Amino acid sequence: MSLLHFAIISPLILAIFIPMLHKYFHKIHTGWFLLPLPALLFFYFMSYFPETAHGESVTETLPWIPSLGIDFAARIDGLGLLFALLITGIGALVVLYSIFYLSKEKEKLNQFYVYLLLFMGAMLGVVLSDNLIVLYSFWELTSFSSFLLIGYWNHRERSRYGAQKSMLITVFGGLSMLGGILLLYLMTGTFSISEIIGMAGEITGHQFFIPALICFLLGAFTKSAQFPFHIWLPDAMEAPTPVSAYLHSATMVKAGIYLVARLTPVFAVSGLWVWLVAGIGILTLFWGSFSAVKHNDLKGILAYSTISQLGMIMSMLGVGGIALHYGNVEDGFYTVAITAAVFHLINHATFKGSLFMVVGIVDHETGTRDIRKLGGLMTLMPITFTLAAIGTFSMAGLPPFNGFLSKEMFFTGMLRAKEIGLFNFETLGILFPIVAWIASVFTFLYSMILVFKTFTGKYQPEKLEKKPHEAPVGMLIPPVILVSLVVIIGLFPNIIETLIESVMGAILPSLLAEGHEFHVHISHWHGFDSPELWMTAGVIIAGILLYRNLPRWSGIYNRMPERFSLNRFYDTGLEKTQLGAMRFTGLYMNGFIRTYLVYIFTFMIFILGTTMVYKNAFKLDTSNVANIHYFEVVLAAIIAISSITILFSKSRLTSIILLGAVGYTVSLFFVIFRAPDLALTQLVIETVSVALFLLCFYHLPKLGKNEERMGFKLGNLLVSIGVGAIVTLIALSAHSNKEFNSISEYYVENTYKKAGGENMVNVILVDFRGFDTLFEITVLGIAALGIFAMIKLRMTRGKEQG
Amino acid sequence: MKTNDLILQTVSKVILFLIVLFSLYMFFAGHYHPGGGFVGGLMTSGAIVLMLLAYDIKTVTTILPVDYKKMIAVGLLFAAGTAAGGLLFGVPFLTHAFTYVDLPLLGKTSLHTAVLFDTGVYLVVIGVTMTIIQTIGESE
Amino acid sequence: MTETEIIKMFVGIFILLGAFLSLVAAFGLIRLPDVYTRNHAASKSATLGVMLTLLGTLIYFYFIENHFNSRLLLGIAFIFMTSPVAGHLISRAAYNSGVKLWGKSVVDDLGRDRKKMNHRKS
Amino acid sequence: MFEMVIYVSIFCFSLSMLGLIYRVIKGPTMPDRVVALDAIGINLVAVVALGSIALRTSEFLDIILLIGILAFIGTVAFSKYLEKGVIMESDRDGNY
Amino acid sequence: MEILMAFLIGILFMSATYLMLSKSLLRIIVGTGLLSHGAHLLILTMGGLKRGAAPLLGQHAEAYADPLPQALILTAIVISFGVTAFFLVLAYRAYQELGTDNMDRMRGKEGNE
Amino acid sequence: MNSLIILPILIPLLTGIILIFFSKNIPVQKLISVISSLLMVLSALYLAVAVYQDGIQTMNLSNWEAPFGITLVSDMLSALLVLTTSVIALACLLYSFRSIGKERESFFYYPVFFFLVLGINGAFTTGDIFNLFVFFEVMLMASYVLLVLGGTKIQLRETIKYILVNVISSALFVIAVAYLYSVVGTLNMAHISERISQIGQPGIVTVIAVFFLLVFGIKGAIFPLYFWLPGSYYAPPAPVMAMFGALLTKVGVYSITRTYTLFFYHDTGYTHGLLEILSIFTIIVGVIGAIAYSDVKKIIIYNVIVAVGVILFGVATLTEESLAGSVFYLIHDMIIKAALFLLIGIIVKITGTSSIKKMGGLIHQYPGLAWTFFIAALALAGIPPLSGFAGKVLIVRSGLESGNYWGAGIVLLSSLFVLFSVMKIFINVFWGSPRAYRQQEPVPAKWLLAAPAVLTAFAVLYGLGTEALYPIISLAAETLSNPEIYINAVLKE
Repeated sequence: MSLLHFAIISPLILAIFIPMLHKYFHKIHTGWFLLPLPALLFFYFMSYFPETAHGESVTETLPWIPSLGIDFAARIDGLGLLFALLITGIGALVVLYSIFYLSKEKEKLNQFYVYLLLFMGAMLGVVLSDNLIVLYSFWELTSFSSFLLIGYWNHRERSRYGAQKSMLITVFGGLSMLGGILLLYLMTGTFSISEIIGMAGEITGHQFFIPALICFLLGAFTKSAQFPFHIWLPDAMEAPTPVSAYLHSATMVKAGIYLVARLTPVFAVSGLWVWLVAGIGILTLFWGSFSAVKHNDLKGILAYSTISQLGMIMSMLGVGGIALHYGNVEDGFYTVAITAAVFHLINHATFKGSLFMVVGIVDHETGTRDIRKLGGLMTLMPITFTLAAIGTFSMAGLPPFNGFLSKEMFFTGMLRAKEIGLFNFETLGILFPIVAWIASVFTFLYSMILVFKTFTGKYQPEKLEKKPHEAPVGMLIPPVILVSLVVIIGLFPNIIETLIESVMGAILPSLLAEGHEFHVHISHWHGFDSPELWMTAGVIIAGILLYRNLPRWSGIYNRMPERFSLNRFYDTGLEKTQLGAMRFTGLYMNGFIRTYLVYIFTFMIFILGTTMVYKNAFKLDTSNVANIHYFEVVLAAIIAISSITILFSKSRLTSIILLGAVGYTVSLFFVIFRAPDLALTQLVIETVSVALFLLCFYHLPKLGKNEERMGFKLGNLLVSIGVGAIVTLIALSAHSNKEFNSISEYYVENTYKKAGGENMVNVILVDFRGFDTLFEITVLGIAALGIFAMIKLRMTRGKEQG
Repeated sequence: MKTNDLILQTVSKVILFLIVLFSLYMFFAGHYHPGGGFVGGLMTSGAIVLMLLAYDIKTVTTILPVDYKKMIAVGLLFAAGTAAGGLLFGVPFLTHAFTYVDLPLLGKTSLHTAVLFDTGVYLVVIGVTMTIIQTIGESE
Repeated sequence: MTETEIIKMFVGIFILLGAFLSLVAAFGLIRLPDVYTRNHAASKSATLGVMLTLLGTLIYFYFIENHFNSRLLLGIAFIFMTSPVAGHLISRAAYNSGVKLWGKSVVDDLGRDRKKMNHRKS
Repeated sequence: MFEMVIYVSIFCFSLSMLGLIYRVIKGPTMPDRVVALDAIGINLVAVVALGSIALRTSEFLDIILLIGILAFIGTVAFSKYLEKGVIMESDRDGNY
Repeated sequence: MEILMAFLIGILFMSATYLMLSKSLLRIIVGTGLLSHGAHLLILTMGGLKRGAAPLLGQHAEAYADPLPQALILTAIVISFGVTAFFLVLAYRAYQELGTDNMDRMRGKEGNE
Repeated sequence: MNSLIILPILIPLLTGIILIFFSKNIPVQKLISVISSLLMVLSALYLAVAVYQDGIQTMNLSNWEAPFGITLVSDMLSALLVLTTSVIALACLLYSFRSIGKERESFFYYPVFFFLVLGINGAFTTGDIFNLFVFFEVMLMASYVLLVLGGTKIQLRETIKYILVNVISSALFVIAVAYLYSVVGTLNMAHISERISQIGQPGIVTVIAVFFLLVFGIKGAIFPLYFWLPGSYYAPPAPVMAMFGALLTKVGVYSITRTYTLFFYHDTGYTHGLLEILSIFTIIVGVIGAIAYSDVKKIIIYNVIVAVGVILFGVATLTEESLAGSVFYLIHDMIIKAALFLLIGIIVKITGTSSIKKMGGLIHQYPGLAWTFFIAALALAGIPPLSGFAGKVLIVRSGLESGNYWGAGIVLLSSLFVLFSVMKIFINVFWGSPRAYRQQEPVPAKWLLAAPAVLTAFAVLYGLGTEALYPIISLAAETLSNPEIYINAVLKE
C-alpha cells in the first residue's frame, strides 16, 4: 500500500473516527477536525505536478482481486491530478465554509461529515483509479454518499424525494457503465484503463464496441446530469448548500466529464461518440440555460446553470474528440475544443463554487432563496454582492474574468465543428454554433437575474424571516479565495497553461509523439475579424434586451405543458411502475391456492408435453412387460372406479371411505406384486390414516355446499386430465427405455452373505439404506412434535410477531 | 349415559397380550420375514390404543407412565446412537456388525446390531403414533 | 387318490363352504331389515365362513407345504375371540345411539330392562 | 381343480365384499356401515388366506392376524364413538 | 401389466389433481392421499413387475422381485403418512381457528398494498 | 472415507433429540443449542478445509461400496453451503433467544430448528438421489412445524398452502426418481451421471431432466412455480423467515445446480436454454414483485426470487466462470438474505407493523439498525466492494461472453430495481420524522441486532476478501463443470 493509496482512502479512514471525535469533543465544531485533511491532500497532490506536467504518470498498484483482473491501481496523470486538486482544494474550502454554515448545536454534524468524507474519498478514488472495476466501485460510492448528503435533512419530504431520485438515476448510469466495463473487458481482456487505451485501435471493429460506447455514455450522462437525465440535479439542491457547492458544482457532476475525457482516446474514433457527446452536450447546454431563467429559487437557477455548463463542457469534449481522426496536433484546429473544455472545467469550478457559497450566505442570512422576496441586499451585504457579481459576470462570459476566456474558446470550438468533414457534420454541423450562441444568451440572462434580482431593486424586509447583515468572515473566506482565482485566471490565464497542457496530454495521448507536448496559449484578444468577438457582443446585447423585457416574454414558460416535462415523466413513470407492478402482481398473486396450482400444473403439462414432442421421447416397448392376470384387472378397476367416484362424492364420509378403499386395494396390489413388507405397512398405515381422517374431519362441515362453477370445473378437469396423461406417457416411455440392469442384483447376492439377513427389503432399510430410515423416522418424530405443538400451543393475541 | 365396558375390558386383557406378542414377533422377525421395527411398533401402539378404548386415558397413563414425546427422542437416540457407534470403531456411520450363534431351540441365529437400530425405529413409531393419538384424544 | 389329494379335497370343501357362508352373510347384510338383524347375520355367518376358510388354509399349509404357521393359528383364535365382542359392541352402540328396531320386531329385552331400572330409580 | 376351487372362492368373497360395500355406501345408519365394514375386514382376511394359497407362499399369512387386529380395533373405536361421541375418554369417572 | 399400471397411475394422478384443485380442504387432503398412492405404485411399476418370488431369501427362488423399489416405497409411505397426519391435524386446527374449510376464504392478502 | 463429513448432519440430529428431553427447561435448551451450533460451525469449517486441501470427501455409509449403499459426498460447493448454513443457523438461533418467546420455546422450537438445519445440511451433502428426497422431507417437515408453530390464524392458513404445494412437489420428486430409476437403474448420483453419459442422454432423459427442474423449481421458487412463496414466507416469525428465505429456496437452487451440472449436461441447448429463459423470467417477476409492495416483508421476500433467478442464470450459462459466479452469488445471497430478514424482523418488532407507510424516523433512535440495514441493502444490490459484486460480475460477464446479451442486461439492470426496492424501505422507515409506536414490551434491539450485524460484517468481508475466496470458489466451479471429478471421487476409490 503506497502513500498514494493511503491518500485516496484517507478520507474514508478519517470517516471512521469522526463519530468518536464528535462524541468526545462535542464542544469543538467537528469540521475543524476535517479541515486539515483536504488541505494536506491538496498539497500532497500538488507535489505530483512536476511529474505529470510533462505527460508522465505515476502508477501504484495494490492487489485486490487479481484472479478477476481487479487491482486497486492508482494512477496519477494530468487529468487525474487536475480533478484531484479540484476535489481536495474545493473540498477544503467547502469544509471551512460548512463550519460556519452548519450550527454545531442543531445539526447532526457527525453524520454530515462522515458522508462528506465518504464522498471525498470516493471522488478521489474515481479520478485516480486506473482499474475500471475499482473506478466503478468508487463511482457507486459517490452515488450513495451523495444520496446520504442530499437526504441529510431527511425529515423533509423534498429531501427524501431528491435523494431517491438522484440515487436511482446515477445508479442506473453506474450499472450501465458496469455493463460497458464488462464489454470492454471482453474485447480487451483487461480492466486497466491505460492498457485499454493502448489497445484502442484494435477494438474499433469489434461487435461490442458500439454497445460498450453507449453503456459508458449512459453512465457519464447520468452522472453529469446531461439531458434527459438532468432532472435529478435540481432536486438534489435540497442538500445543505456546502454540499451543493461541493457536489453539484465542482466534483460529483464532473465525474461524468472525467469519464468522457478519460475514455475519449478509446471511443472518440467513432462518429457516434462525437455526435452523442457533442449533440447531447449542446442540447443540455441550451435546455439548462433556457430552463434556468424561469426559476425563482436561487439554487434552482444555479442547478440549471450547472446543468447547462456541464453540457457545454461535454459538447466541447465531443467536438474535440474529432481531433483523433485527423491526428495533426500542430495547428490545434480541433484540439482547441479540448483545451476549452479543460479550461472551462477549472473556471466553472471556481465561479460556480463561489456562487453556491454566495447563495448559501444569502439563504443563511435572510432565510429565503426566493428572488421574489429578495432585493436590495447590495448595501447590506457589500462583500457578498461583489463576490456574486464577479462570479456571475464570469459565468455570463464577460471580460476580464476567466469565464470570458473559456466562452470565447468555446465559440471557436463550435465554429470549427461545422468544418468537420466527417459523420455528416458538414450538413448539420452548422447547428452547433447557432445553438451555442442562443444558449449563451440565456446564460447571460440568468446570470443577470441571479445577481441583480437579489442585490439590486427594492429591499423587502417584511418578506424575510431574519434581518440580513454581512456574513461572518469564516463564511466569506472560501468564496473570496475562489473569486480571486476567477479574477487571477481571467487576467493571467497563462499561469495554468501548463496544467491544461498536461491534462490534454492525458486526454489525447495518441496525438503526441514520444516526448512531445501540447502547447496551449490562451489570449484575450483575437482581433476584430474573429467571429467569437462578435458573437460575445451579440450575446450581451441580446441578453440585455431580453432582461429588460423579461415580464413580456416569460409567459412562454407557462405555455409549456407541465404534463410533458421530464420531471413529470419521471414521477409518473415511477408511480406508474409501482402501480403497474402492483396491479400486475395482484393480478396473478390473488391468494387462491387453486390458482397457483393451476399455474403450476399447466406449466408442467405444457413444458413436459413440449419436451416430449420436441425430443421425440415417447416410446412404447411391449417386449419387457409382465403379463396381466384377471384379478389384477379387477383390482385396478376397483382403484380406478373408487378414485373417480371420489370426485363426485358429496359426503365427506364417502370420500374418506373410498380413499380407504383405494389404499387397501393398493396394499392388495403389493401382495400381488410380491411385496409382503409393503402390504403389511400399507395396511396398517392406511387404517391409521383413515382413523385420523375420521377423527379430524368429524368437526368439519359437510361437503358440497358451495362447489365450483361449471367453468372452473371444466378447467380443473382439463388440467387434471393433462397431468394424468403426462404422468402416464412418461411412465410408459421411461419403462420402455430401460437401458441398464438395476443395482438391486447386488442386494440379492449379498443380503445373506454380507448383511446377515434374509428379508432383502428389511435389510435394505436397516442396513444398505439405513440412512434413509434414520431420517424417515426423524420426519415422523418431527411430525408428531408438530402435531402436539399445534394442538396444545395456542398463542395469545398480539404476540404473533417473533 | 354411562355404560360399563366389562365385556370389552375382559377380552382386551387377553387380546392385548396377543397383540403385543405378535408385534414383538413382527419386530424381531424383520430381518428374515416380513415385518420389522416399523410394523411392530405400529402393532404395539395398536395394543395401547385398544387399552385407551377399553379404559380411559387417565387409567392408561397410570399403567404406562410414559411421555411419548420423550419416547420419540429415546428411539431416535437409539437409532442414531447405533449408527454413530461405528464412528468410534473407525468404520463409517451406520456400519452394522453381526455374528451367527447357535442358540438352543432356535438353532443358528444371527446377533445383529441392526436389531438395535430397528429398536430405535420401533420406539419412535410407538412414540409418534401414541403422541398423535393421545394429543388428538385429549383435544376432543 | 393320494393323501395329498384327499387333503386338498378337504381343504377345498372347507374353503368352498367358507366362501358360501360369506356369500350368505353378505346377502343377509343386504336384505335384512334393520341393523340388529344385519349384525346378527354378519357376525355369525361371516365369522364362521372366514374361520372355515382359515382352517382350510392352515391345513393346506401344514400338510401340503409342510409349513406350520403359528400366526395363522393365532389369527383364528383372535377372530374367534374378537368377532362376538365386536358384534356386541356395535349392537349396543346402535341401540344406545337410538337406532330404531325394525317395525316388526317382537321383543326388546334391553328396552324393557332399562325401563324397569329407570322406574325403580325414580 | 384345486386352483379352480380357490379362484371360485376368491370370486365368492369378492362378490360378498361388493355387497358389503353397497351396504357401506347405502347406510342408512352409521351402525349399518360399521357392521358392513367389520365384515369387509373379516372377509379380507379370507381373501388374503386364499391369495397365499394361490401364490403358494406363506409370507403373507402374517397379514391375516394384522387385518384381524386392525378390524377389531376399528370396530371398537367406531362403536365407542357412536355410543359416546368420543373415542377416548380422558377420565372415565369424571364424566370424561 | 406395466402398461395397465401406467394408465391406472394416470387415473390416480388425474383424480388427485382434480381433488386438489377444489375448494374444500377435505377434498384437497384426500387428493394428496391419492397422489401419494399413485406415486408409490409408480415406483413399484418403474422397478419392473416381473414375476419373481417375494424378496425373501428364505423362499429359495430362482428370481426375486426387485427389492430396492420396495424399500423406497416403504420409506415414501412412512414419510407421506407423517405428512398426511400433520396436514390433517393442521386442517382440523385451521377449521377451529378460522371457522372455514373453504380454501377461497383462506386467501390472505397481508402486506398487499 | 472421512468421518468429518457426517458431523454437520449428526450434530444437529443429536442436538435436536437431546433438546426434546429438555423441553421445559429453556435455559438448558439455549445453552445446548449454542454449544452445538458452534460445534457445527467448527466441524463445517474443518470439513471445508479438508475438502480444499484433499479434494472431494466421501463416506460410504454402512460401509457398502459406492453405488449400492448411500454415499455422502462433500465437494467444495456442498462444503461451502454447509458452512454457510451452519453460520446462518447460529445467527438465527442467537436472534431467536430474545425474540421467539417462551411459548414457542417450550413447544419444541429449538429441536425442530435443529432438525431443519439437519435437513438442509443433509440435502447439501448427500450423494444419493433418493436420500436427497428424504432430506428434503426432513427439511420440509421441520419447516411445516416452524411455520405453524404458534398457531395464529395467518400461520395456519399459509401453512396449509405451503404444505399443499410441497406435498405435490414431493410426490413429483418421488416419481421423477422413479422414472430415472427405470431408465438408469441406480440411485447414486455419481453412478447416474456415469450411466447417463454412457447412453448420451436420449430424449426420455431430457424429459426427466425437465421433470427434475419442475420439482426443484417449485422448491427453489423459479418462474412460473414460485407463486406459493410470498404468502408462505410472510407468516412465520423473523428468525424462521430468515431461515426459510436464506436457506430453503437455496436447497432447491442447489439441487438444480447439482442435477444440471452432474446429470443432464449432454443436451444443454435444450435443458439449459430452458433454464436460462426461466431464470430470466424469474428475475423479472421477482423484480416486479419487489417494487410493487410497500411492505417490508414482501419486498425482501420478492428479492429472494430475484436472487434465485440470478443464480440460475449463471448455472444455465454453464461455463466455469459463470458457475463460479453462481457459487459466489449463492453464498452471498444466503448470508445477506438472512441478515435482511433478521433486520426487518427487528423493524417489525419495534414498529408493530410491516407497512412502510406507517413507519418513519427510526434512524434517530436506532442508528445502528439503520446503518446495518443500509450496508446490507447495498450488498444485496451487488454494489462493490460488498459481497454481491464479484458473483454478479462473473455471471454477467460470462453471460455476455456466451452471447446472451438480454439475459446479462436484465441481470445487471435487476440490481437497480433491487436497490430501489430496498432503498424504499430505508427512506421510508429510517428517514423522516419519528413516530410513536405502540410496543407491548421493550424490544431488546441491541441483542437482536448483533446477529444480523455480524452477518452483514461477513458480507462486507466476503466482498473485500474476494481474492482469498476465489481459489476456493473456483475449485467448486471446477468440480461442477467437470463431472468426472465428482464421479471419480465417489466411484473409483
